[in-house]
Amino acid sequence: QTEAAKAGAVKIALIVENTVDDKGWCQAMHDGIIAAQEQLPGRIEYAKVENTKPVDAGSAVRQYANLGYDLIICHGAQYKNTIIDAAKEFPDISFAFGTSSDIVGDNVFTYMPESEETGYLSGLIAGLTTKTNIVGLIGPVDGGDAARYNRGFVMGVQKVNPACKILVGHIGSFSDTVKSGEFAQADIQSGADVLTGSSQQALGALRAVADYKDKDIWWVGQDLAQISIPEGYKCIAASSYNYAAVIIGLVENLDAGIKGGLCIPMNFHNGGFVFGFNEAKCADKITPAIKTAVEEALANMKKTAGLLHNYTDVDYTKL
Amino acid sequence: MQNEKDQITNLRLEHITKRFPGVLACDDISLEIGKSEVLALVGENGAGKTTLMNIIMGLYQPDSGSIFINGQEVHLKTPNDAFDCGIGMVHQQYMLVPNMTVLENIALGMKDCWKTAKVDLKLVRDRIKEVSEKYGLAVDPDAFIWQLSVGEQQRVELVKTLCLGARFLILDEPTSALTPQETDELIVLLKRMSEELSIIFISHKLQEVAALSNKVAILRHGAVVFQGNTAEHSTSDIAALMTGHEVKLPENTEPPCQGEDALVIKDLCVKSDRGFMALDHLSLSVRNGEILGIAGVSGNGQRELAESITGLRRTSGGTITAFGDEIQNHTPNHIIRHGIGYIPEERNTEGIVPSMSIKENIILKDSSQSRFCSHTFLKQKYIAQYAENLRQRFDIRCPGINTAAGSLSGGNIQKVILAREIDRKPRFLVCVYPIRGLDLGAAEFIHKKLLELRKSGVGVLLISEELDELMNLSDRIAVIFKGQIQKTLDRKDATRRSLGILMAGVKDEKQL
Amino acid sequence: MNFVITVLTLTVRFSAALLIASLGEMFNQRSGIFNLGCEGIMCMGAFMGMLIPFSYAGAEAVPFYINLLGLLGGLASGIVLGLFFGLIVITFRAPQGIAGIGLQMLGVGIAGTLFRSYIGGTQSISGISSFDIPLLSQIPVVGKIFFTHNPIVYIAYLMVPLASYIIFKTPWGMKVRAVGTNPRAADSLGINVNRIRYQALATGGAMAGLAGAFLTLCQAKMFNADIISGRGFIAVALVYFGHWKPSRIMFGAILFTFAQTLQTQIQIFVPSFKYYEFLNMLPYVLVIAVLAISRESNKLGPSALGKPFNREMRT
Amino acid sequence: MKNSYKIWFKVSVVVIAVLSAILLGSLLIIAAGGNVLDTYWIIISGPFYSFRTFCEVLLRAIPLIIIALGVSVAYRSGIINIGAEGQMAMGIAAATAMAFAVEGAPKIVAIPLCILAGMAAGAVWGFIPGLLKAKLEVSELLSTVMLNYVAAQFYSFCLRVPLMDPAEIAGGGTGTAMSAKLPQNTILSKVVKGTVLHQGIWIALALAIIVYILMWKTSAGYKMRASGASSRAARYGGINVAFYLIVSMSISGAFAGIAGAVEVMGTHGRALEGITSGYGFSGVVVALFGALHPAGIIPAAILFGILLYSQVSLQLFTSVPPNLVTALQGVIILVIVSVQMIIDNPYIMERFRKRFFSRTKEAAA
Ligand SMILES: Nc1ncnc2c1ncn2[C@@H]1O[C@H](COP(=O)(O)OP(=O)(O)OP(=O)(O)O)[C@@H](O)[C@H]1O
Ligand SMILES: Nc1ncnc2c1ncn2[C@@H]1O[C@H](COP(=O)(O)OP(=O)(O)OP(=O)(O)O)[C@@H](O)[C@H]1O
Ligand SMILES: [Mg+2]
Ligand SMILES: [Mg+2]
Repeated sequence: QTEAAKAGAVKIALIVENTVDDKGWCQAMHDGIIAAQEQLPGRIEYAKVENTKPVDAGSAVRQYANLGYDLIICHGAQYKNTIIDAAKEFPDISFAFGTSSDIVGDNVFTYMPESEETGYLSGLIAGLTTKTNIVGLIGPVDGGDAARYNRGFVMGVQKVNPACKILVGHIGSFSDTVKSGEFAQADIQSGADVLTGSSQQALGALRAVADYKDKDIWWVGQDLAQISIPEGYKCIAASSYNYAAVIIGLVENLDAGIKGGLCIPMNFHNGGFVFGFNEAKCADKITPAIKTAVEEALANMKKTAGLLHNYTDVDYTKL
Repeated sequence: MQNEKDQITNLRLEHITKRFPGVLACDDISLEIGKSEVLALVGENGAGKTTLMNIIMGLYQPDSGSIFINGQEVHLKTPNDAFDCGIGMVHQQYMLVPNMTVLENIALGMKDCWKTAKVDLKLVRDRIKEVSEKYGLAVDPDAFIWQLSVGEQQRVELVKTLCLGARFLILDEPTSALTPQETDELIVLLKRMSEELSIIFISHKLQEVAALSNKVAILRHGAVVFQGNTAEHSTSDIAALMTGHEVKLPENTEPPCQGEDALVIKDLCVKSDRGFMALDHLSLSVRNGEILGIAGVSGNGQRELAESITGLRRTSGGTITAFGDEIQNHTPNHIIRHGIGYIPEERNTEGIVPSMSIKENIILKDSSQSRFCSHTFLKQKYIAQYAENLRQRFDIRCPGINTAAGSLSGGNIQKVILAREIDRKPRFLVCVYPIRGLDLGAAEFIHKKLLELRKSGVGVLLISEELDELMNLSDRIAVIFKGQIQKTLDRKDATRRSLGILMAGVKDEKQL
Repeated sequence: MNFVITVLTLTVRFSAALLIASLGEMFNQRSGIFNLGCEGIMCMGAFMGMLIPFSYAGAEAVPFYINLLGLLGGLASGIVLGLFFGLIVITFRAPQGIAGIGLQMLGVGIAGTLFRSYIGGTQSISGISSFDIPLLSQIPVVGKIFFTHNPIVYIAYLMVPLASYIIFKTPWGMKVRAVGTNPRAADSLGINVNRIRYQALATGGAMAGLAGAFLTLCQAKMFNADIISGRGFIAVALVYFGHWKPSRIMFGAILFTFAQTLQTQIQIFVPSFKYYEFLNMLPYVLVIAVLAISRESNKLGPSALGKPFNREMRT
Repeated sequence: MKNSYKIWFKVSVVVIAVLSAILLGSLLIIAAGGNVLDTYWIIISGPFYSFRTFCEVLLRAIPLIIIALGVSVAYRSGIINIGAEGQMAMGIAAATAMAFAVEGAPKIVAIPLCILAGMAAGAVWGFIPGLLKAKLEVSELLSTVMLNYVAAQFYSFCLRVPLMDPAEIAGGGTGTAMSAKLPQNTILSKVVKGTVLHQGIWIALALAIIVYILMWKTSAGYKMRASGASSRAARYGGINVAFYLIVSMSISGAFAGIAGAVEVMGTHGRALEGITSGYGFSGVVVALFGALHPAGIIPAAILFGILLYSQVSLQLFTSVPPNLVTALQGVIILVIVSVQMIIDNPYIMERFRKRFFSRTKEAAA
C-alpha cells in the first residue's frame, strides 16, 4: 500500500488532450472522477491538466509523479509510450490509460470501452425509429473508440431494419463541431431522419439536428449528458461510459495493493456503460417495439460480455 | 492658412535645419522666391535638395527654422497644408500607384471629386482634358500606370500636379526621364507658366537651368553655398561652383572604328508587357570598339531591345548574333557567360540587390565562377580584397564595402554597377540611360569609363535620351522609333535637329 | 438531380462564413496589411456571438434583436482586435506575419479563456435560423438552392458587390488601394496612410468578427474553443486565390465549399470509397489546382503588402 | 558618454514593454480568475527549476530550431513557408515507415536512413508549393496552408491504415490510429539519462551550422539570398531564380521533414495523432524572432520552448485555465516583436534623443 492510500486519500491526476468540458471523451473521464469522489467521500484527491499535447504529457506525468500522486491517468491511447516510459521510471506509482487492451507493465492499468455495445443499442433505436429508412452516422476518424461505436451502430440498425440505408461519414477531426454540423445537414438533406455520432464533434451534429425543430429528425446519443442539454429534446436515448465505476475499481485495486498489470474492459456486463431513454422529452418516440428490442439486447449484454465481438466484420463499403 | 485664391507672391525659408539619423541633410538653409520667379536648385547627389522640398511640402518636419508665405509664417504639417497654400510638387521618385489608372491616380489627390459614395471620375477626366489641352501634355487617362514608360509617367506626374491646382510649383528633377524634345517642350511650358506662378526647379542639367531659371542656388552638404542670378553666370561657372572644380564632359574624338561586328540583330520582333509589338523587325549591328548610340523617345522599344539582348525577355522573331553565335532566348546566365555586360535602366531595383552589401553586389554575376568560388565555397577574403580594390578605383563613396548597396546615393549605386560590369571584362556592353539623375561629377566619371572601355576594343550599345551624351560618346547614332531603326547616322552627321526630327518619326528630312 | 440540388444548396449555405472573413481580409490586404491573425479575430467574434444571447437567455429562444446584438458584438470585438493589431503592425511596425500568428494565439486564447470562465462547457444557443423565403423558395430547383437560407447568408452575398463597389468606386476604396500599393504616393497627396490602414483593419476585423459570430449564431449555434478550426487561415488563403478581387474571392469561397459538400456527399453515397481521408483532402487540392491552371498574373495586387510605412525611413 | 541616450532609450523601451506585457497579461489573468504574480513566476522560473525541467525546454527547442532553420532558408530566398506543419507530418510518416523497413539494421545505418526518409518526404512536400510558385505563380501562402490540411489527412490515413500498430488490432479490434513502437535501432537515445533530452539536439545544432555555411559561405546560398532579396536583380545577374526558389522551398520542407523524423524517433518513439503540435507555425515565429539567422534562431527557439513548456507547469501550479496560456503566449509574441522594431528604429531613437537629451547635448556643446 502506498503511503497516501494508508493515509486514506488516493491522489489521482488526470491528463487529457482536450478540455474537461468538451461534452465528450475528456469530460466523461473528468465527470467520472468527480462522481467517484462523491461516492467515496474523502478517498480521492484530484488534479488535472488539460490541452496536453503528446509532447507535454511526459513532463506533466513526471511532475505529478514528483508531487506524490498515486495514480496518474492519461486519458488517451496516444499517451501509451509516455506511460510505458514513466511507469519504468516510477515503479511505485500507478498509471492508467485507455483505450487499450494491452498489458504494458506491472504498475499500469489499461481500460477499454467496448463501445460497440452502446453503438448497437443506438442502432436498434435508429433502425426502429426511422421513417425514411435512412439513418446517418457521423464519425470523427475511423479509429479507436469511435470506430467501435460506429460498427456497433451498423450492427444494431441491420439487426432490426436490414433494408435501412446507413450513411457513414468521417469528418477527419475530433473537435470541428462546425464541420460535423455541416455533415449532419448534408445527411438530413439526403433523407436521413435519425442521426448519431461519437466524440466531441458529434455535438455539432446534434445541434444541427436540433435546428429541425418541428421536423421528424432525431438523434441517438453516445453520452447521457446529451439528454440533459437543451438539444436533448431531439435525443431519444443515450448511453455513457461509467468511468466512476472504473475509478472506484482502480481505487479498490490500489487499496488491495494491486498497482497495475490489469486491463479493465468497459461494457454493460461489468457496469462500464450505462444506458438511458429520454423519457422526459421524447416519451412518444420510445415505442414499445423499441423498448422491447433495447431491453432485450441490454439484458443479454448485461448477462454476457463480448456478444458483439464480430463487430470488426462490419464493412462500410458494403453498405 | 492662406486663402485659396491667393497667389503666392513670396515664399521664404529661414534657417531650415533637418537632421536624419547620422546625416545633416539641411543645414541652416535660407532661401527666398518671389513672384513669377524660377529658382533653380542645383547640387550634387545627396546635397539635400529633395529633403528641403519635402519640408516645404509638409512631408518632413524641419528640426528648426520657419517657412513664410507672403510674409506670413505657415506651419506645414502635412502635404494637405501645402496644397491648401497652393504648393504642388512633382517628386523625384514618381508618386504614382502602378495598379491604378491615370484617372484614379489623379483623382486620389483631387478632394473635390470625392463624393461620399463615389469618385466622380468624370470631373477628373474633364480636368485632365482641360490641363492637357492647355499645356499640350497628352496622357491617356485610362491607361494603368504600370503600362506606361518612365517618360509617360513623368508626364502624368506633371498633369497631376497641375490638375490639383498648384499655384506654386516644385519640380524635382522633372526632366531626368524626358526626351530632348519633351525637355524642350517642358522648358517652354514652364517658361510660360512662370508668368503666372513661381517655380522651384531642381536639375542636374545646367543648360536647362540656364534656359529656364532667373535665380540659382547651389547646395552642398545641406548648406547653401551660392545664390545668384542665373543670367550672370555661365553654366560652367555654376558647374565649377557646384563640384568645386572645372567639369568637362569627355568626348569621343577618335575616328570611327573599323572592327568586326560584335553584335548583329536581324529582324528582331519582341512583344511588350502590354502585348503589342515593341520591336518590329528591328535590325542593327555594332562593331567591336564602337559605341553605337540609340536615340529615341522612351517607350519606343529601348527597354525591350536591351532586355532581349540580355536574355531577360523572350523574342518572338528574328535573330540576335553575338560574336557569331545566336543568343536570342538564351538564359541571362548564358548570355552573361557569352561576354555581354548590361547596365540596366533601373539601377536601384534591377542593377543591384539593395539589401545586400556592396561586396556582395560586386559578385552578383560571378558568384559561382572560379574567380570568386572554389568548390561551391565563396572565397570571402579574395572577394573582400577585390571589392575594396574596385571601391578605390571607381571612387565609390561609401562607409565601406559592407554597406548595403541600397543605402548609397544614385550616383554611387551606378558606380557599383559600372565597376562590376566593366571589371568583369565584357566583350560587349549594353548600357541604358547611364547618367539619368546623376550629378555632373558622376556623369563625367561614367562617361570616361565608357570611353576607356571603347578604347580597349569593346563594343557598346548606348541607349540614351540625352542627345549631348549620345553625340559626345557615340561613333554612330541609330534612331529608334516605334520599334524600328529609323536611320543610323555617323557622328559627324548627327545634329540635335536631325536627330530630333528622326526621333519624331520623320524618316526623311525632305518630307518636312 | 436531388443530389445536385443538395450539394448546391449546402454550398450556398456554408460558404457564407468563409466569404465574409475573406472579404474582410481582402480589405486588410488591399491596404497593405497582411493579417494572418484572422483566425483569432474570428474566434473572438464567435465567442461574442455566443456570449450576448447566451447571457440573455441561455439556450432558450431570444428575440431577434438580441441575436442581432450578438452579431454586432462579434463585429465590435473584431474591430477592437483589428485596431489592436494595427497598433502593433502600423504604429510599432512589427513584422506582420509573426504578429499575425501572435494575434491568432491571443484571439483564440482569450476567447477560450473567457468562455471557460463565463460560460463553460460546450453550450448552445437558439441562434438565427434559416427560413424559406415565401414564393421565391417555391421556384423549382432554383428556389431551394438560393432562397432557403439564413438571412445573414444573403447579407454575405450582398457584401460581394458592396465590397467590390467600395474598393473600386468609392474615394475610401481608392485610398485603400493606393495605400496598399504605393503608400508614398498616397502620402505625397496628403492621404494619411496609417489612418487609412487603421480603418481598413477595423473593417477587416469587423468582418472577421462577424464571420465568427455568424458561425456561432447562424451555422453551428454553439461554441467551443475549436470552433474556427483553421477557417481563418483558409480565408486568408482565399484572398490570394481571389487576387484581391471580391468576385474572385467569392468564386474561391464557393469552390472550396462546393468541394467540401461534394466530398461529404461522396462519403455518404459512395461507401465503397474506403479511405475517406482522401475525400477530406478534396477541397484543399481542388483550390490549389484551380488556381494553378487559371494562371492569372498578380500584377494588380497590393504590392506594398506586408511593408510598414514610415515617411522618413527610406528603403 | 556620447551615446548614453541610446542605452536610456533601449532600457526605457524594454521597461515599458515588460510593464505593458505584464499589464495586458494581468488583465487576462484577472479576468480568468488567476493569480498574476504566480502565473508570471511559473512561466519564468519553471524551466530553471532543475536540469531536468530545462531539458524539457530544450526538447521543444529541437524541432523549433530545425523547422525555423528551414523556414529561414526559404524566407531568405523570397518564399514564406507556412507549410512546415504539413511537411513535418509527411516527415514523420516517412521516417516511421522507414523505421519498420530497416528493422534489424545496425543503429548507425538505421537512424540516418530514417532521417533521410523524413527529409525526402518533407522535401517533396516543400517542392510542390515551390514548383507551383515558380512555374505557375501560385501564392505559397495559399498552397502551403492548403497542403497542411492535405498532409494532415494523409498522415491520419497512414496511421490508420498502412502504419497502424498491428498490436492495436491484434485482438480483432479496430484499434486506435497510431503506429507501432519504433524498433529500438531507430530510437535516438537520451543525451543525459533521466532527462527527456535526446540526441536530436546535436542534429539541430549541426543543421544550424550547415545552414550558416550554406547561406553565407557558398555560392548557392548567395544566389538564394540574392533571389530572395530582389528577384529582379537576381534574374538580371544570371541567377535562375525559379530554380533556387524551388530548391530553397525543398530544403525548407526537408528541414521540417527532419524535424518530424527527429521528433518521432527521439521524443515519441511512435507516430501518433497530434505530434506536430503546432511546431510548424511556432517555427515561423521562431525564424523571424531569430532574425532569419542560425545564431538568432537558437536562442529564439529556447525562448519559445520556455513559453511552450509553461503550458504544462502553469496548469499544474496555478489555477489558470489552459487557453489562457495560449493567450499569454500571444501577448508575449506581440510585445516582443513590437519592442524589437522600436528598438531597431533609429528614427524613433532620434526623436527620443531630441525630446529628452537635446538639453544635455546643448549644455555639452
Ligand atoms: N529619409 C531619409 N533618411 C535618412 N537620411 C536621409 C533621408 N532623406 C535624405 N537623407 C539624407 O539627406 C541627404 C540629402 O538627401 P536628398 O535626397 O535631399 O539629396 P538630393 O540633394 O535630393 O540628391 P539628388 O540630387 O540625388 O536628388 C542625403 O545625404 C541623405 O543622407
Ligand atoms: N534609408 C536611408 N537611411 C540613411 N541614409 C540614406 C538612406 N537612403 C539613402 N541614404 C543616403 O542618402 C544619400 C543620397 O541618397 P539618394 O537616394 O537621395 O541618392 P540620389 O543620388 O538622390 O539617387 P537618385 O538620383 O537615384 O535619386 C546617400 O548618401 C545615402 O547614403
Ligand atoms: Mg535623391
Ligand atoms: Mg533629390
